[in-house]
Amino acid sequence: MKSEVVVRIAGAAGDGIASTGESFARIASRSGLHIFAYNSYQSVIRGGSVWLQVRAGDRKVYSQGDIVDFLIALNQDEVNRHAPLMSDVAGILYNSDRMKIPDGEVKPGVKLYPLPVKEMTAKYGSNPVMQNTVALGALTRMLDMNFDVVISVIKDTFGDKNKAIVDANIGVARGGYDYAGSKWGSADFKLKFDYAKRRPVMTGNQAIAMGAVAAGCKFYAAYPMTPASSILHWMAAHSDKCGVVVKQAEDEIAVLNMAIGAGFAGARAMCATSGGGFALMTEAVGLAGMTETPVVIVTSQRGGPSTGLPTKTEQGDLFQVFGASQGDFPKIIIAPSTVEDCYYATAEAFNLAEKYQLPVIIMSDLYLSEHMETISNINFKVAIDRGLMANNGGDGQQFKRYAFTETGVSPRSLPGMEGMIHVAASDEHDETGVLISDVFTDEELRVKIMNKRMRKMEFVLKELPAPTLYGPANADITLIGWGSTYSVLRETVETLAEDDITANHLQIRYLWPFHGDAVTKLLAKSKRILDVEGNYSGQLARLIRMETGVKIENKLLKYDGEPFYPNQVVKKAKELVTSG
Amino acid sequence: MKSEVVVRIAGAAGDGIASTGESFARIASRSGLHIFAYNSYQSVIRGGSVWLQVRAGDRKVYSQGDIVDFLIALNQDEVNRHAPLMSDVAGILYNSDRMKIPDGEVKPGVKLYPLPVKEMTAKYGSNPVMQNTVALGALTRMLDMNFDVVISVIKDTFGDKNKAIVDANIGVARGGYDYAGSKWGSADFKLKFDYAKRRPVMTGNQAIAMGAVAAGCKFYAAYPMTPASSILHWMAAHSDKCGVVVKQAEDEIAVLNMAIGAGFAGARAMCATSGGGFALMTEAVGLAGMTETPVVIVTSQRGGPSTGLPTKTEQGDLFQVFGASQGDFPKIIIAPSTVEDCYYATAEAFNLAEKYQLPVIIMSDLYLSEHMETISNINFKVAIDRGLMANNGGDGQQFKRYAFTETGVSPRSLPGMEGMIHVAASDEHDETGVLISDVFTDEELRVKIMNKRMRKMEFVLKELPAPTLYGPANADITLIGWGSTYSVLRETVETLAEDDITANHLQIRYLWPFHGDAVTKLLAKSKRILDVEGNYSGQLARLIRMETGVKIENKLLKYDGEPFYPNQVVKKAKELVTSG
Amino acid sequence: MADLTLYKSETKATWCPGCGDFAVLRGVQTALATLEINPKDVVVVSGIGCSSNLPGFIKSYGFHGIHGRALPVASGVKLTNPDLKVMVTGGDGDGYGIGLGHFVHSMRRNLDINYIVMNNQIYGLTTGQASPTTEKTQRTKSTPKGVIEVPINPISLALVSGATFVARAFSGDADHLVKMVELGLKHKGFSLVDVLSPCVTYNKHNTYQWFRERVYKLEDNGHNPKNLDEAIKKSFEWDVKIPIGVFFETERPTYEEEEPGLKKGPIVSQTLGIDEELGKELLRELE
Amino acid sequence: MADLTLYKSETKATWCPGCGDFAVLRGVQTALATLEINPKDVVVVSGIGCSSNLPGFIKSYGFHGIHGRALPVASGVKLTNPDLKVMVTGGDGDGYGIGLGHFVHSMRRNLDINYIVMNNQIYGLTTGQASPTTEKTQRTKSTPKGVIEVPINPISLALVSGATFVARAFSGDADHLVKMVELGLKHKGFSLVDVLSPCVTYNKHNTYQWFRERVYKLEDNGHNPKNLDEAIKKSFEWDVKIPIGVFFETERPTYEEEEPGLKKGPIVSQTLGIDEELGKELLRELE
Ligand SMILES: Cc1ncc(C[n+]2csc(CCOP(=O)(O)OP(=O)(O)O)c2C)c(N)n1
Ligand SMILES: Cc1ncc(C[n+]2csc(CCOP(=O)(O)OP(=O)(O)O)c2C)c(N)n1
Ligand code: SF4
Ligand code: SF4
Ligand SMILES: [Mg+2]
Ligand SMILES: [Mg+2]
Repeated sequence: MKSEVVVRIAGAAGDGIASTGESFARIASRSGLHIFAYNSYQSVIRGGSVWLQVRAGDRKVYSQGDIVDFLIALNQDEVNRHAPLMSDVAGILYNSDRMKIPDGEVKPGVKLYPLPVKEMTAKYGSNPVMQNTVALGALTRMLDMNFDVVISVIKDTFGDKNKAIVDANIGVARGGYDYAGSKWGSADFKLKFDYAKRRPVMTGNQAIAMGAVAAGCKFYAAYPMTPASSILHWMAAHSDKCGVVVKQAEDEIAVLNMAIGAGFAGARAMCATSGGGFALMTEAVGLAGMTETPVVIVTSQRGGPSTGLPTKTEQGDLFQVFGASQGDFPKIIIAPSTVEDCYYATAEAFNLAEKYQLPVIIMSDLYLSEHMETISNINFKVAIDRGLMANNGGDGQQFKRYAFTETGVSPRSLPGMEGMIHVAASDEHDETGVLISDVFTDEELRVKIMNKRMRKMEFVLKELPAPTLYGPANADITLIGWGSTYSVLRETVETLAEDDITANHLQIRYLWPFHGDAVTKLLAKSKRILDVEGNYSGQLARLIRMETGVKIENKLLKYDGEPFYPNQVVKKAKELVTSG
Repeated sequence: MKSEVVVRIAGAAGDGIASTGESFARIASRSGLHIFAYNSYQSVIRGGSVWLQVRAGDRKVYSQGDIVDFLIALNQDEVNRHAPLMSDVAGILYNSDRMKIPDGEVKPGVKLYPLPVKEMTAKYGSNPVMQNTVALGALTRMLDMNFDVVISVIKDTFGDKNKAIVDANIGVARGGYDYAGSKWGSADFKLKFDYAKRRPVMTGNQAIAMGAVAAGCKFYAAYPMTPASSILHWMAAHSDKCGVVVKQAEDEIAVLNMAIGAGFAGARAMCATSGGGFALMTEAVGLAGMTETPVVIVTSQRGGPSTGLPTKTEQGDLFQVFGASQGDFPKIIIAPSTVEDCYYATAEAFNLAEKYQLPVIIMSDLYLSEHMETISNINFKVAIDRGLMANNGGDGQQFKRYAFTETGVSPRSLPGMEGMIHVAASDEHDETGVLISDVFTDEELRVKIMNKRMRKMEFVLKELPAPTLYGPANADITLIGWGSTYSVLRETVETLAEDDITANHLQIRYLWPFHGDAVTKLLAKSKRILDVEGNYSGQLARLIRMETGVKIENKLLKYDGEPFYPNQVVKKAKELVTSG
Repeated sequence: MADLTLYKSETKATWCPGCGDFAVLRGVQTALATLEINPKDVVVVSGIGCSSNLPGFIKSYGFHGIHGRALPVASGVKLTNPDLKVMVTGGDGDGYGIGLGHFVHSMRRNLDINYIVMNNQIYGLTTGQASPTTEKTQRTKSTPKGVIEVPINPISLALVSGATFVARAFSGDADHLVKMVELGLKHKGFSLVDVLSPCVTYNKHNTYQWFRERVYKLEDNGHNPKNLDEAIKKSFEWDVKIPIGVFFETERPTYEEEEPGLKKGPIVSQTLGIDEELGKELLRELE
Repeated sequence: MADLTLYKSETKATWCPGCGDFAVLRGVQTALATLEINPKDVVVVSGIGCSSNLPGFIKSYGFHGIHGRALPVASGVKLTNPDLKVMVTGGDGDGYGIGLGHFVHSMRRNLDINYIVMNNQIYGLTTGQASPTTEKTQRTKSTPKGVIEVPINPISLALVSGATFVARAFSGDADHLVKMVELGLKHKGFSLVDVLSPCVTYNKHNTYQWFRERVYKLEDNGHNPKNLDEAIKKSFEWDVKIPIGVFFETERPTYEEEEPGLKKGPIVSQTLGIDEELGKELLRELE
């Protein structure tokens, strides 16, 4: 009997798929299970083809899973689309009043669970989304889940205000629950429930938002853009509670310039966008670098190029971020790898930004930003290091905002502080901030101030931990990835181990500055290397070669909009190992 | 006796340095000399410290030269600034009414040429810029230039309309000419004049503009930005004559989007900017890639980061251009190396853009865009290849604007054409242009269309000639560079040869796609490699390592705002060769 | 009138049932048919948003570009081939938010472009954040405590920015909408038709019903569309009574009429390159 | 009045002799001194242009950012620390050209920011191309055959966009200029002072002399700055007579007064992070 379950709900946009999926995820998490859920949707508000897949188990689950155990199909199209694809499936739940599953459409072994929805919902007024709740009730019964938990989730979803709606939903779910009990009983699953453990179910974006406020983010600006918008929604909803100024600006150019203004004035400031919005921000990224203004920028990648696949995942923006803005200037790029890491990486980003007075860019992607995961370990007391602040204007001379120092970091002052007046300028300037570009560009001074700024990067690199290998050092194969592929690579290592193939995993978390020496050493010992990336050209592999010279011959590249599935990586890794 | 001369004119912005320098350059070129002139100025309209250096010789001259033979100092500041720096200088010309050169300020051997300007200009009304003309007259005399040529340049500069001004200038120049003749006579130079050869004196930007119109550019959009603005000025001045629509838009975002609209509608379209403006364009670069719209974008680099050194040269934007816009899409990046190459590379860019239906980016820099050079070889009949045009809508079905083809290039149709209606979309789309992002993102189709677009790059790479070495194959040292450093590297090869050091020169003209295999092979044979770049981090060296794995240990990097001088490169190369 | 089906695309519109944009699509198709403009001579340009999907749903050439940049693309098209009928169709976020600079600059330019904004006072495609025309105090996903800015007034902006035709329509009044689009298309110069086009999914405040209770027609009200001062005054009306119809129309040379580069005709049909003589002349300037 | 030298920077202004911007610099310094605002509490933000160099020439905190983006930077500063006096000083190209979107959106927002535009109707720093306020038919480096667009009218734009204080000054009338800046600084909410500030190097048309023949003071003319309709009408005057003075002033809550995130005071002085209790509450929402 299986100790984890994978459920897919498929329908059209507007059918309530996200909320039904989220309810199931919460029911599972409140029952002590770990979950991982992924929503595959389209760039359309109503209609189209959408599905959400939740995997739940009593151990940590690393992805939405390969094999669907239960399909809840909400319309005939989705029955037609998904049913033939399936195998090894426990069953399909569907509204038998509205849909038919023709003979021969499903593979042998797939069980059908027709639900007479109309009959079961009649007394509650039969609105269309009730079919979802019926199916949810039926499913929880077959998985032997506790109906009290179902009730609690329904209550929290609809709130106190709407007693009638709450009652109707509970009634309908109960109907499904009882119907399944009487018709089909328990399915072949043995999930270990633990009702004392209630893990929060979080998306990467929620983790980023929370990590930000935990680290003292006080200013958040954004312009709506999938898949970054939910950070804005969370921030706006919690603005007063958390004391954060949240500004939806007129465009992404204003967004980053506002955040830079806020950073200059002393706020921990963040903004977020996706590739197209980041493109508009690039000019100001250099402004932050030049004026040495701390700021945190999140860019959550989606399918490109251009508008591309706005609701699909991809990791195609590495060089856009690396190359952002003209000239050389210090910057840090971090790619968090899990929902939990989104939280901590964001908090860390604020410390780095202020300690080194530079822009820190966090690269996420749709998959990482939007998928839901249960989280075990959130510590709200994150370290806060605001970096060097000047506490007096020095010798009564003009304040040296950009004083030459060993580390390149110069003590800051904030507007309002006495005796430390200065102008931060995007033109090249001397230690006091006075332009050298307008009257006489002293060549030596220019070199000195460039070196001062760039020197910061040496110290950043020293501070950032070098990447390490997960898994045995002399494994048969080394899997390399960045960002959201972490989970699937970690799962692959474990799956391969079951087949006696040893694999290790190198995750590049800090894309810039790059630990070239450390990575060179690690890779020198690898027997075989497989680069796994969600883009066409192998962007990380390029970066690695640029910084280490190592050419990675084997790449598993995916750019069809969907995330990697564990079996895709496992298969490719096995091929490589067995082929020599 | 020297067969070439280097003249530096130094003063403040507003002193008429550029026009005096240009006059001297024209006098020299109309006397059959080759010239190369560089203007070092500041980001201020009046005042500040500015100088322009012209080198003229009877053989091709590759740079402004290391050693100044004549300094024309226009104010006391510049006397003080430049005089002590100089050595091996034939002399300093200055207005002795307004400036003094204190004893001990100039090194032994430097001759002083005080000019009593007031006296000489009194009868023409003594306006301040007349001192320049006096000095120009004196200088041409000492170089044994023909005064008729001086007259012709003055006439062409001030035009027919202004007889009084023309006469005054000729009179004043004559004064200087005669005064020098009587006081100092000829200096120690033997320039070979040939009055039958009049080479045009051109800047890189003029060459780009002319190359564009020669190739059929019919639409030019821009937003003013140093050092790209002079393309706009040339285009605007010649708009009616050349039949080009020239649009100064509200910002660089509009600029590129307009050019894309023009390209879509069937014009050969170009735009130009510098780093900060290019940053704003990046989003639309991807738009051109995705919609497969031909467009040519010029970006002329200047000192960064951010506003940086807006009137100084740098090669710091390589990765901004390489990484421009989210996602993977086809694009070509060309870095022309000389003024002449600016002309041909631009013409070539239009053919590539239309043949492969993609954005072509030309990377110049302030030095290349703005320095003046005599040009020998301009052919107005450049090849024009407009690429594949559809000539009918096919089978009466929806027109397949993005038809799958072997080369990835699909025949285009233009608005107004019968039977070939289509929509170009920035969202992912199928062969007909219909979105696949909104209702159902067919994963296989997405991969197919991505592959189709990217496939074009294979054919581009095949078409572009691989780089070759200039100089002996088994030289002591290989010099590598891109863009404007071409000239100084070429000169270095020759200078080293005089000292029996063999050097060769690898110029990377096509930055993308990159001829990785060819370059790997070439570099494998190099004894020593020196990367010469005008930026802090060695951006070309990074690109080379990314595409070849070769790590270039020796770099000569310059980021002080000024261009390389031949002796800097020679010195570094010698050091390397002699140190082993 | 041409056959309406000539303007029907193979692709079905994907808007939510009830979305105001259906009426705009039909309005544009009907107006084009009425004026018998050949679909091959029409280019419909848009940015990104629900409304900006319109070019995909109409049979004509189209360019579906990036968010907020439709007007510059359209300007490039028009300047290349002034014989084309160039329309821009998009949303309030696209045009009055991120694209506001282009909007105002396009109007002072007066290219002969017809700009139709499906103003639903919300960001639809990104699932319901405040737009620049969302009313003060309205709660949205990005303003859960209510908007604290006053909205952009596109009509007043257009009137002071040099637009030569300024009108408003309402998706709930299809015939009037067609008339407005038709007048805009017939107008020589930049024309704005701001269409109140309800988003039934994310804007629960500015509904069909809400508008029906408020809209009235300027033409029923004796408004003189030649009078700019009057038009500006009218443009401030909202809330209690909302005027639709032509606020203002005037004549001014179009940009393309005055552009020196077009003196020899559409650049799209000129021969490329420069002849020897011109080439020599250009070089002579530099000697 | 505070000592004027308190506002003098160590750096000498680098404008061309005779540039209108000198008067603006002195005007700002004098107004600040008159109002006795401590230089340490002033932040002057700018973009790029000759005029945008102003922050370097005044003794106060300053942020000299990128071309056209001064208003967003200033908004970030103000929202972080509303106790600061935030001014923006820049050019017509910077603010009405590339920055136009931010200009209009900032006005509807009504942050308490004082925006002073040195409007010389030309791009000065880039050596004389047409700006959005260059007059039609004027020849410039980028328009050798004359501009073919009608100029932006910043006053009318401001009036219809929700600016709560709109004035115009002239560099040739220093006392009046000081008064306008002072009134702008005293005004609570967004204030625009558009200063006719001749570029003696590149704009040979709109010279001191040209303006002197045309400007007159609204206050001498019985203009009522509470009347929006009148103000708009006045804003269209140009060429023959050019009004300077306060066109319009009104009161409206500022953005920062209504911003929920500022209810606990300036964010710059709040303690960072979240306490255990709030943390738990935030997590509970997700269980
Ligand atoms: C540069 C950029 N920023 C953000 C987005 C995300 N985006 C897509 S549509 C849209 C808003 C659409 O609103 P509107 O123009 O009013 O159109 P509607 O959907 O309401 O019709 C946004 C912000 C984007 N595509 N590009
Ligand atoms: C993104 C970008 N584009 C272009 C420029 C070049 N640029 C610098 S100043 C300027 C125009 C300045 O005009 P204005 O704002 O009117 O100021 P003025 O010099 O007239 O005072 C331009 C276009 C730039 N710095 N950044
Ligand atoms: S979300 Fe709103 S604007 Fe978009 S299609 Fe639906 S109803 Fe129309
Ligand atoms: S160029 Fe014009 S605006 Fe710039 S400093 Fe000189 S006079 Fe002033
Ligand atoms: Mg909208
Ligand atoms: Mg100006």
